[in-house]
Amino acid sequence: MSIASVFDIALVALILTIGASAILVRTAFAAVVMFVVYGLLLSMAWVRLHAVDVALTEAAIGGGMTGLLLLGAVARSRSVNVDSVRVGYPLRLAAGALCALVVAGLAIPILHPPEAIPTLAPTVMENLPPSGLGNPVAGVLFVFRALDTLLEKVVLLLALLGVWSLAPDHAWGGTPGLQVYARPDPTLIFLAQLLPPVGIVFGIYMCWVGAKGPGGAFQGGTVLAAMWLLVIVAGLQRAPAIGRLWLRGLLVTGPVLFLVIGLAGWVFADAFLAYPAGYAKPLIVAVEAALTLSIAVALGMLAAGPPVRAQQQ
Amino acid sequence: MNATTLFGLCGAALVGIGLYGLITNPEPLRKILAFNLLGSGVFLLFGVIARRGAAAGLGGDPVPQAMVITAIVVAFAATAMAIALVQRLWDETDRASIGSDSSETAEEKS
Amino acid sequence: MPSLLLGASVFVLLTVALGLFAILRRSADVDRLMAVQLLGTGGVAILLLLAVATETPPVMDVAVMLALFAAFAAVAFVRDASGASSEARGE
Amino acid sequence: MSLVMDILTICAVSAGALFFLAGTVGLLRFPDTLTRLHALTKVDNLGLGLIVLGLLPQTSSLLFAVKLVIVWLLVQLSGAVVTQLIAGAVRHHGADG
Amino acid sequence: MPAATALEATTAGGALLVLAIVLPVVGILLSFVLGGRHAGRIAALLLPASLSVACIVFLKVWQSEKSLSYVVGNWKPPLGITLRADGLSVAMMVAMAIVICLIGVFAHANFDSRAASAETRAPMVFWVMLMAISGAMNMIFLGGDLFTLYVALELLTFAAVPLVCLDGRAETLQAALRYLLFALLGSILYLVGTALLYGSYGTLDLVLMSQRVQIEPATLAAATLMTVGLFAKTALFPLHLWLPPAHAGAPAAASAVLSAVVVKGSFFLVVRLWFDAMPGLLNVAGSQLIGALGASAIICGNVVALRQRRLKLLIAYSTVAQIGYLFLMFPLAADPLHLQYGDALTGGMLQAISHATAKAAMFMAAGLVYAALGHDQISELGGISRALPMTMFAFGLGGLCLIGLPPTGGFLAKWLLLEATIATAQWWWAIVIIAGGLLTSAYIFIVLSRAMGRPSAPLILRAAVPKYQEVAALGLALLSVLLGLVALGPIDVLQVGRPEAPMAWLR
Repeated sequence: MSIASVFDIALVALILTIGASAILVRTAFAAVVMFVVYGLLLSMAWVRLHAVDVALTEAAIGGGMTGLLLLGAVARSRSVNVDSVRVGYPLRLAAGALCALVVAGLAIPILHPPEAIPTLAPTVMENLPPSGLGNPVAGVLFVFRALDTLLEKVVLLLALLGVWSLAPDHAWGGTPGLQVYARPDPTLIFLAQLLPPVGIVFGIYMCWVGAKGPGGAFQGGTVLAAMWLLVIVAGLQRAPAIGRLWLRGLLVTGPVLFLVIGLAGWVFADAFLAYPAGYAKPLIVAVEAALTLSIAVALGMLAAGPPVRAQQQ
Repeated sequence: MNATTLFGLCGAALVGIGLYGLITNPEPLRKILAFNLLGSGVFLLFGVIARRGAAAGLGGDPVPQAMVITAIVVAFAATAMAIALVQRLWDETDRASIGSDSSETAEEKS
Repeated sequence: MPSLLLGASVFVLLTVALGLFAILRRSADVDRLMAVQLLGTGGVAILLLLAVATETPPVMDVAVMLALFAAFAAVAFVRDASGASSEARGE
Repeated sequence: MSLVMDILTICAVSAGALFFLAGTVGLLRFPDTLTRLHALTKVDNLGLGLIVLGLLPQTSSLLFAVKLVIVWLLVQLSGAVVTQLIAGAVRHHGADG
Repeated sequence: MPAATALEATTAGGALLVLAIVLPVVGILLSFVLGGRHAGRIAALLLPASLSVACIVFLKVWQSEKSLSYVVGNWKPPLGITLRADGLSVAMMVAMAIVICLIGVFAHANFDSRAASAETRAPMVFWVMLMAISGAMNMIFLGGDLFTLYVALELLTFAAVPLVCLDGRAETLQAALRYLLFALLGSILYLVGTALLYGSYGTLDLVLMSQRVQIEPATLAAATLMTVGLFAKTALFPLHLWLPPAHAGAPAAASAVLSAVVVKGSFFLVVRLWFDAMPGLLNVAGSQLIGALGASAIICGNVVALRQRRLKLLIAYSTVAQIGYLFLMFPLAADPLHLQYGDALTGGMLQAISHATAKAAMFMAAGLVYAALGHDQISELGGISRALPMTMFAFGLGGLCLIGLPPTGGFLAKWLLLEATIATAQWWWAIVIIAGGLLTSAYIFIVLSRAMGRPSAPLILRAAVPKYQEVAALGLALLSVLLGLVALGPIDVLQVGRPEAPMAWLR
C-alpha cells in the first residue's frame, strides 16, 4: 500500500464521518459547521481526483458560500420554534433500506467499470488548439458545450429572481436583508479591509488564468462575491437595492455578451456559438471576464437574500 | 481496489447518506443540507468517471469535470432559493403567531 | 523527496482528523468554530504539500482558495454567534 | 547544494508536521476554550510556516515561491483575526464548553 | 436503429431551433435591464414570436416528414450538442406555445404592470418566469443531450417554484418549499443517471446513446434513478404529494401554466429516455410497473378529487389522475411483441397535449370563479353558471375532454390507448381507462350540477370578470375539443423521426 493510498483512505474515512455526522448531529448549527468542514475536505478529494478546476469551485461554493447561506438560516431559526418531530423508527428503517439499495445500485457500476473506458479527453485535446485555450475544462465550458454554460447563467438569473420574489411587496426594489455584524467590531473591520484586496486580486487572477490553467469565471466570480459579502457583513458597505440599474446591468452583462458573441458566430463563423477562426481566444476571454462580474454579482445577491427594506429615496 | 474506485464508493455512500437525511429529517433546513450532501456525492461520481477517463496527457476527462462545475453552481442557486423560501416561511408563521400576540398586547396597552 | 512530502501530508491529515474529533466531541458552538479554523490551516498545509509532492502547481491555487474561504466561513460563523446573542439581548 | 536544500526541507517539513501534532494534542488536552484556541491557532500557524519554509527550496519557479509565502501570510493574517473574533465571541457568551 | 441519422449535420431550417431557445432568453435578459414595468410588454412580443417559430418548425417537419437538427457551434456529438426537432418535439412545442400564449392573454388582467409608476413584484416575476418556462420547455423538446436536458429541467424548476408562492401566504410557501425539495431530489437523481450513462458510453447525446446502449447493471441503475427522479418531478403516484397544494394554491394563471405545461416537461423526458435514448431497454416487468403506477394515479387521483370541497383542489387532484394516463402508454407502447412505438405513443402524447389545453382552461375558469365569488367552495357554486356562462361553459368543455367524450382530444387519446390495450391484449389497462373516465365524469358532473343549481343566497359577484379572460379560457377549452379533429390532419407528424411503424390505420 503506497503512501498516496493511505492518504486517500484517511481522506475518504474523514469525509464519510463528517458527512454522516452533518446529517445525524442534533443541532442545526453543528450540522452546518460539519457541512463547511465537509466542503473543505471535499476540495481535497477533488485534488486527488486530478480535477483542480472542480476543487477550486468546491472550496469556494461548497464550503464557503453555501456555508454562509446555511448559517444565515440557522441564526434565523434560533428565534423560531422549529418543530422537530422525529421521524418514527420504522420509517427510518425503511429509508435506510432504500438508501442502502441506492448505494448498492451505484456501487455495482463503480466496481465494474466497462472494459474499454470511454473518454472524450483525446477528442477534447485534438479540438482544443483552434480555440487557443490551454485549459481543457474551459474549452468544454465555452467552446464545445457553450450552450449549457449560457443556459446555466440564465438559471442563475432565474434563481436570483426566485429569491427576490420572496420579498414582501412593499420591499420590492429595496435592499436585501443580509444580516450585518451585530456590533461594529474593529477586528472584523480590519479583516474586511485587508482580505478583499487580496481576494479581488486572486479573483481576477482566477479569471485570467482560467484560459490556460485551472480556474475561470465561476471560481473568480465566487471569490469576488465572497469578498463583497465580507465587506457588507462587516458593515463597511450596504447591500445595494435590487432595483438599481447598475446592478441589473452587471447581472446581465455576462450572459448578454455571451449571447451576442454566440449570435455573431452565426454571421462570422457559420454557426450559433461558434467562434470565428483566430478570434476565439480573445472572444472567450472577454466573455469570461464579463461572466466573472455577472457571476460575482449574482452569487453575492443570491447569498444576500430577498429585499426586506424599501429603498430610501 | 484503486484510489479512484475508493472515491467512487465514497460518492455512492454520500448519495446514500444524503438521501437518508433528506427523507428522515423533518426540518427543512436540514433537508436542504442533506440535499447538498447528496449532490456532492453525485458530483464525486462524475469526478470518478472523469478520472477514469484520463487520457491524452490529462489527469481526467474534462467533459464530466466541466459538467460538475455547471452542476455545482446550479446546486448553489437551488440552495439559495430553498433557504430564502424557508426563511420567508418562518417569517410568515412568526407573523401569524406574533400577529395574534401583538394585537393582544396592543389592546392591553390601550 | 515526493514520498516524504506525501508522508508529511498524510501525517498532517491524520492530526487534522484527530483535532476534528477533539473539537467536535465538545458541544459548545465556539469549539465548533475552531474546526473550520483547524481545517483552514491544516488543509492549506496538506494542499501545499500535495502541490509540491505531485508537482501540480495549480493545487496551490486551491490552497489559496481554501485559506480565503476558511476565513470567510469563520467570519460568517462568528457573525452568527454574535448576531444571535445581540438579538437575544435586543428582545 | 541540493542536498543541503533537501535536508532543510526534510527538517522543516518534519518539524512543521510535529507542530501540527502538538496543536492537536493541545486541542485534546487543554481544559478550556481559550487555551485550546491558543493551541490551535498559534501552533498550527507555526507548523504551516515551517512547512512553507521547507517547501520553498523545492519550488521550481519564483512565482510559486511567492505564492507559497502569500498563502502563509494569508493564513497567518486571517488566522489571527478569526482567533480574535472567536475569542470575542467566547468573552461575549462565556466559555461554556 | 437509426444508424443512418447518427451524426447528422445541421439541416436547412435548423437555425429556427436555436431561435426557439434564444428568444425567451432574450426576453428574460431584457426584462432584467428594462425593469418589470416592461416585462409584460416584452412577453407580449416574445411569446407570440416564439409561437410562430414553433409553428414554422412544425410545418417544416410535417411537410418534409424529416426531423430538423442543428449542431450548436458546429461541434458534433459526442463532443458538442445537437438540437433536434422530431415529430414529438414539434407537436409538443406548438401545443405548449399555444397554451402559454393563451395563459399570457389570461394573465394580462392579473399581472398588468404598465400603469404602475415603478416596477412591482408580482408582474415582474410572473412574466419573466412565464418566458423562462417557455424557453425551458422548448429546450426540453429540442435538446438532444442528456446534460443539456438537465440544465433545461433546472431552468424549468427555478421558473416554476416562485410561481407557486407568488402571493406569499404561509400555506403557499409551504407548498412551494415542498415542491422545490421534490423537484431538486428529482433533478439530482436524474443527474446521477447522467453520470453513470456517461461513464458507460462516453456520450450523452440521445442518438449516439441509442446506438451504444446495452442492457447492463450500470444502464439499468441509471435508467431507474433517472426515471424515479423524473416521476418525482412529474408528480406520478406515489410521488404526487407536492402537486395538489402547489397547483391549487398558486394564482390562477400560474396554476394553469404549472398544471398544463410544467409537468409535461419531465414527462417528455421520460418518453425521450425510454423511447429515444434507450429503445428496447424497457422490459415487460418495468413497463407493467410504470403502467401500474399510472393506473394507481388514475384511481387514487380521481377518488380523492371526488372528495374535494374546493374547486381548485379538485382540479389539482384531477391533474394527478390525468398524469396517470400519460404513463399508461409505457406498457402499451413498449411491448416488444406487438406494435412498437405505434398508436400508444401517439395516444400518450395526445393525452399530454389535450390535458394541457383542457386543464389550463379549467384552472382559468376556476380562477375566474374565485375572482367573482371570493371563494371556490364547490357546495356554494350555485348560480355561477348564470353569472359567468362562458366561464362555466369552458370548464364544462374542459371536463368533457378529461372524461374523454368524443370528439374531444381526450377522447382520441384515450381511444388510441384503448385500441392499443386490445391490440396488445392487455385488457386490464382498458378497465382502468374506463373506470377513470367514469370517476372523472362523476366529479365534473357534481361541479357542473352545483354550478347550474339555484344559489342558496342571492349571488353577489365581488368583481367583474374581464371578457377577454373568459375568452382565453373558452379558447383553450374549444381547442381541447377540436383536438379530436387532428386525427384527420397532422397527427402523423408525431411519427416523424420515429424509427418505424407509420400510422397505418389512419390512412
